[in-house]
Amino acid sequence: MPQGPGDSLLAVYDLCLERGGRELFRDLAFEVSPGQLLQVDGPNGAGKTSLLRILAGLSRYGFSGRVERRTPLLYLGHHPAVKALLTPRENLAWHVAGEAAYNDGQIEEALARVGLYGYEDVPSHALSAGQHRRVNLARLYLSHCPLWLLDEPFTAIDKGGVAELETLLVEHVGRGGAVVLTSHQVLRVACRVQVLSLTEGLLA
Amino acid sequence: MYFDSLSAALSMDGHGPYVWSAYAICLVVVALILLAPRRRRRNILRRLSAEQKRQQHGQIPGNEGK
Amino acid sequence: MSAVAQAPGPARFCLVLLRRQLTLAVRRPIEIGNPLLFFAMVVALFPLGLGPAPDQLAGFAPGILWIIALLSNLLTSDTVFRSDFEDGSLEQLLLAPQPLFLSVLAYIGAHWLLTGLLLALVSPVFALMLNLSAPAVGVLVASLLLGTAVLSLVGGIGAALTVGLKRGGMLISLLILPFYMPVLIFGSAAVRNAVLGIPATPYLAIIAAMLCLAIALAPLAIAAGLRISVDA
Amino acid sequence: MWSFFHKLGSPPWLYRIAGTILRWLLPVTIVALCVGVTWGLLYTAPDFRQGNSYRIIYIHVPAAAVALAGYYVMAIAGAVSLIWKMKMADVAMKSCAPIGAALTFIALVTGSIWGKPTWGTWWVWDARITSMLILLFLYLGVVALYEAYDNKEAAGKACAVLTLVGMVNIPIIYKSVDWWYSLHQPASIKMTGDTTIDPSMLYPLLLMIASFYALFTCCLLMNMRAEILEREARTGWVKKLALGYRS
Repeated sequence: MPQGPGDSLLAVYDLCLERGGRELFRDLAFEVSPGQLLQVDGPNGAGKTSLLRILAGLSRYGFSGRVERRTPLLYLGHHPAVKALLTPRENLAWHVAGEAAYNDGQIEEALARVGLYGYEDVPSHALSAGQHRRVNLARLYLSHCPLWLLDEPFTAIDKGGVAELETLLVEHVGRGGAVVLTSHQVLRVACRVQVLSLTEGLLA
Repeated sequence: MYFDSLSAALSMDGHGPYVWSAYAICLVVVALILLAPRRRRRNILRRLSAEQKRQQHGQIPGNEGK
Repeated sequence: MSAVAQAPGPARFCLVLLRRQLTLAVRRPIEIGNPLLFFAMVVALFPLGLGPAPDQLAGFAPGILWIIALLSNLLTSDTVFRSDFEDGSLEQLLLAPQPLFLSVLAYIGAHWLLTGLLLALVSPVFALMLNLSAPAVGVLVASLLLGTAVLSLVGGIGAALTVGLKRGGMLISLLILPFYMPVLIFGSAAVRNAVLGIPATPYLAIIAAMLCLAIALAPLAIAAGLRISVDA
Repeated sequence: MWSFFHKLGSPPWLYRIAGTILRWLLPVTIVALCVGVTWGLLYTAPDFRQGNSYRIIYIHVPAAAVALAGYYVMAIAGAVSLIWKMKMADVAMKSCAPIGAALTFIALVTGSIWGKPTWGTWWVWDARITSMLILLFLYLGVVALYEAYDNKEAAGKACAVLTLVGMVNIPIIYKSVDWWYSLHQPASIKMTGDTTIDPSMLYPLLLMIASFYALFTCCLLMNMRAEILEREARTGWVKKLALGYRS
């Protein structure tokens, strides 16, 4: 897909973050363009989650620098945002992120793709933590947002699920979307993965 | 001076206890709000200067730059 | 990319949220019942504390009923955003493309439907238990309907500001009780006027005016409070 | 003009200028307070109705007036910190709350003590007193909310929102309590009559009001200096300052 430097989905300028008198990162500057898969890496406490929250717009102070968001984005945080009293179907249909109204067919298909076929109408409190994560990941199959910000998406997901998720990421990037994710795992995907190390900067 | 004597000023025709206690309470509170920030500022400075001295004498490598 | 699906408009999104909140509440009915039970039990406390003399109780009834309504509202305000904060839904709500100050109205609306409206509907029973004169009952219901909506909106501000705190329960009372006082004053005054046979509409009109002001301003404060709490 | 605002946002500059102001304002305030108190206590004639107990007016009225004004200072600082994200406005807002609470407390306690010889009771549920009590709760609420947050930056923002909500509500609270009071009982006790105050009483009162405003300013600046130091403890200029500090 042809792309100029102007049509990036997200641009970050001079980002510095300090927490509790300690500098986590400084002068971070990068752009996320369509077709890019960016993995944020760094040891625990390096500020990966903080960075993602800043990118998403949930953190609005405590840092200096500028973030330009040029497109709707989908952010998946540590918490699955799944209500135990609602069924997976209701959780997706009435989701508070308010992206779009999905019909039953779309929701069933998405749930089937995350391996929750047959669980659509079971109350979520009967599901395991990993299944809650999967309900949350089903949003990725439904979403039309070009930019995904995923915070530790592989947590509590089994091997098969990880492989499927990796395929999905490649598909999304191939469609001209972009993904920023934090993970300690090495991604086994069939496309180029850029690594942003918070301690060492942008690596190839 | 309106009052003839010190005792007259103290008693104020029976209203003395009220008036003087009101002023005393006011004095205490005003003193508190004036002295508290002063003490706080001094404590911070003392703590910071002690921290710096410890760092200088302790010679902890890599800590000077912080 | 495929055709981008349109995000639902603010009004539709509010309805979705309202439906979601109400479904959540209905699936845990005890949460709906608790404020009502609280109301009933505290009503029973007052005759025990003040003595069972009917005239005396009737004199205090407007104030008693209003104070209990206020307290039960206060106790439930803390929970408006808490579970959503804990499971991460609140983050997603903040990122939603719809304006946050409209979305929070759905939360407040659900809270009012589940506490204020129900309290107002059951209040005649308790009014009769406290010997409130019959003509005043209608005014009581009307004043509770309007007043508890103000309470829910103001309580929402307190809830939004304290939702990120581990121990918000006690703090929220300290924060919002001062703002509850005008509602209490006019609400009980309306009922008292009705007992005395004086027209109560001026007071009801004032509460309605406060409701208008609260609907206009409280959502902004709630939205700001939520953004701060999620950020902290 | 803009450079002034820019400077106002700079912690070292503000710290220094506050120190300079305090160096002369604090002695002036204390002298003015002493003069005013002595004047009011010893050199004015007693009120012909209330006798000597009226002398409490010289601390009661200034404290009440400044306590109310302090809330507006706090609200304005809160608005500035929310809108322009000015950190020093946040510092100012945070520093206002304890002073305002203390002054409100003084006004309430002295009023209560004044009430005993005048009305024969320590407390009446009069409109003014009740709304002052609520003002105290509002101040304490801000202090409590600030302390409850671990993240002080978030605490400042949350308090600013709360203060602004309070700002909208103060007139409502005041009016409601006023009407509520007039509903209950005839206004047998009036604190502010139309009685023209004698100049011999007015001048010390004006002096005391001015001194209390100065006192508020002094306390505010001192609190702000301490707060600035605490927040900027990691920066170079504070370290240099601390190095020069002899304990």
